Amino acid sequence: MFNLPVTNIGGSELFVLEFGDIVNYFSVYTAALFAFALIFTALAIVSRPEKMVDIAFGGDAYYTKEIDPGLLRFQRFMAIACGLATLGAVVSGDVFNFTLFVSMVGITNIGIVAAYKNKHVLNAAFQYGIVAMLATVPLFGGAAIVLATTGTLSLWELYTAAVAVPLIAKIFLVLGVMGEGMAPFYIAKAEITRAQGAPFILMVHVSSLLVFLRVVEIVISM
Amino acid sequence: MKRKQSALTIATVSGIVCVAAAIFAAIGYLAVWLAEILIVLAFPVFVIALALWWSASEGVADIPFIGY
Amino acid sequence: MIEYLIFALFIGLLFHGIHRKVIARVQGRPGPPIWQEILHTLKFSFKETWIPKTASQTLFVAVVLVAIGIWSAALFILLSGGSILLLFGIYLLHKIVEHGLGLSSGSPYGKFGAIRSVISAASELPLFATVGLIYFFTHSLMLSDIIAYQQVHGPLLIAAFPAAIAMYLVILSKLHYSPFAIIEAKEIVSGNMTEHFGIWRAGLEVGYAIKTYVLLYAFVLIFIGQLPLLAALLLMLLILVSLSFICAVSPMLSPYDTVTVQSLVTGAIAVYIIVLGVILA
Amino acid sequence: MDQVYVLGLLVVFAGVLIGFYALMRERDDLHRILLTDLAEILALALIALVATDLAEALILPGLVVGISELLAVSEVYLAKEDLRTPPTAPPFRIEVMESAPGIMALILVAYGIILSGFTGGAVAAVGAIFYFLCRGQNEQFAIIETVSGYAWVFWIGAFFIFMLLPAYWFFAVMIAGGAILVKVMAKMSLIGTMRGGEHV
Repeated sequence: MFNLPVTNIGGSELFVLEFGDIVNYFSVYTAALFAFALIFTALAIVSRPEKMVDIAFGGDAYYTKEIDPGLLRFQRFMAIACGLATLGAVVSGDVFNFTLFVSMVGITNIGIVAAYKNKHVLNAAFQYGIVAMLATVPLFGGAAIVLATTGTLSLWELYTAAVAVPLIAKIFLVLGVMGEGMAPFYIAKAEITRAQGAPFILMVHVSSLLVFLRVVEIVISM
Repeated sequence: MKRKQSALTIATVSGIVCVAAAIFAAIGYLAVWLAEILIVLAFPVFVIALALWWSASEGVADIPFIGY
Repeated sequence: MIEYLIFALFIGLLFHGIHRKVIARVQGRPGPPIWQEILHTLKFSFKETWIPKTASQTLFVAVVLVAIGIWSAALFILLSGGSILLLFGIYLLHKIVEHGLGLSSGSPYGKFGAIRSVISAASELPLFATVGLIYFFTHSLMLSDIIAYQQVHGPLLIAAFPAAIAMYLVILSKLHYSPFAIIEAKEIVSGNMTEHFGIWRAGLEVGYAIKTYVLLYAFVLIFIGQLPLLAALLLMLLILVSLSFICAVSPMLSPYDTVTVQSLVTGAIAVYIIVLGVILA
Repeated sequence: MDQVYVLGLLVVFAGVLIGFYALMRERDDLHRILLTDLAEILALALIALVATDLAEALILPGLVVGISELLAVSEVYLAKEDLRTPPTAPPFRIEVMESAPGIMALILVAYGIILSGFTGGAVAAVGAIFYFLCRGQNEQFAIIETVSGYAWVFWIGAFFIFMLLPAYWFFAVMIAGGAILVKVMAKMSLIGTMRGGEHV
């Protein structure tokens, strides 16, 4: 019933999933992103976290760190929530839904990282949280400007050549996604990678990468 | 021995999936994109299972010479 | 289809061998035979293997499967003329594989590798700039459209020269022994691959071989156009040898210098895009 | 309208610039949290400028996301600064709080039931809060949670009646109204008790 007006960016549309007026679509591109997110969410669900080994510098001694299992459970929960938010974001056919899912990715990312009792990691998580919160300004702002200038949020409408989306809205959207997920500037996230729970920490990167890839598609197509 | 057997089974099955997908796609029985997805899924399994099969020990291992 | 995948795998491994040979000859060493990497992979696959006790077992194994899977998928995208944005996505996913390799084992060396991989994320920026610049010219990101464009307008190598440099840099930063290969530097043992030995390393070599083939082939397709297979292979070999020369004569950069260089190149391309946009608009 | 929108946009952008500049200058982490919250309001202002019914509907999710982000960051701040202190004893002792709660709560809850729906729930909740505030809330937690859960199920069930058996709409309205009354009441009576007590 729907046909994507633009097929030369992410391939043609495969099928559409409707929940009332919330419409998600799977093109070749978004379906691939969806599959990637699904794989890593499944990994976060099934795999047990690693035990981190530390070496004592200046000697041969090494020891594994003790980690509170309750924190790991919380981290797993957050990672799964993050995966679900990513799944929503990569197939959403609506700019505002997309921004909502992206900011949910931001929240869960903070949650994943915050479950670690280390001053440096918590500090990094705090700074990251501030940036993620600030990023909602351009993110929602971008969506709002799109709505105000074009009168629609549906990607089918926005992808047509007749609808011109102002450049500032596009820039805002990209800035917002960059702030929420830090992709591709993970250098700001280097400290975060110290936290334990590889399958869950991985989810932080996967989600931010995938939403970044999605916003690139949206912005180029618009 | 049992692990060697199961690794061989997995390798054979995934290998057959890869080859069959390619052949069927070439004849035209299978959509090309479906064959591609099948191969992408089966090929990594095939590589690892094959390696697991030929690196698995054959039953009783040698007792290494441990000196006098 | 599968035959092409296996062909790509062996050519990729052969390319890795040639890469080592060229580096050795430039540095005045005899070097290993060019099929060394094929033997290497086979040797690893025959070795006894286990999973470290501290590792996150599922992730430890799954990451290897993902590494092979994504690059096989990338090869098929190239063959079917799919979207280069998807190729870009797979390249970014490769980054996740690098994180996963390093973090899943719990080894401190692996973790250092993973953190360095986070830092060197700037290596994706040049690729992003490449995608942007190509879209600027062709108004399509489908590989088939890009090839068609080049048949009409001549190779993009000339029109979009900065993008070619950026992609060249991208391929360079993922090669072994490259000045940007900080994630597998020897001062952190083998970086993120430290704990992946035996079969897992063989699997990784398979994935990386396909990766090298895909990246070189993508370069040829995007910037020069569709060529007969033999000509394309020859061109890929030429590009590889030029990359090997760079690897042979340049020392490994420090992590922060890596980021600086990659960011500068991206900035230069961004300026190029803006200038073009202003002139044409 | 158009001019108003552009003018509003300019004002909001000025606000954003000021907010971000203030954040750059600020060094105290607690103040930075507050400033970010202020900056986030500007995102809502941007949506509000659209000034349609749709924009009104979009503000609510935006607000929810903003608040939950604020909560998350504040939790990180608490963990970072080690600010968790055990709750202290009730701060005040007033004689009337021993004698009045029963009858007051009864009157409020009864009135709330007569009102029914959201408002009724709120009124009844005030009664319940008053009761628990005065008498303590040691045992009731599990019961309230359970009641709230069942009320939610009834509420959802009523929606299924709307969708599947529209002929019975009046029946469904009554169920939904009663259930939302109980649910709002149960949830609101938990206000202020989350951090105290031993069963949290």
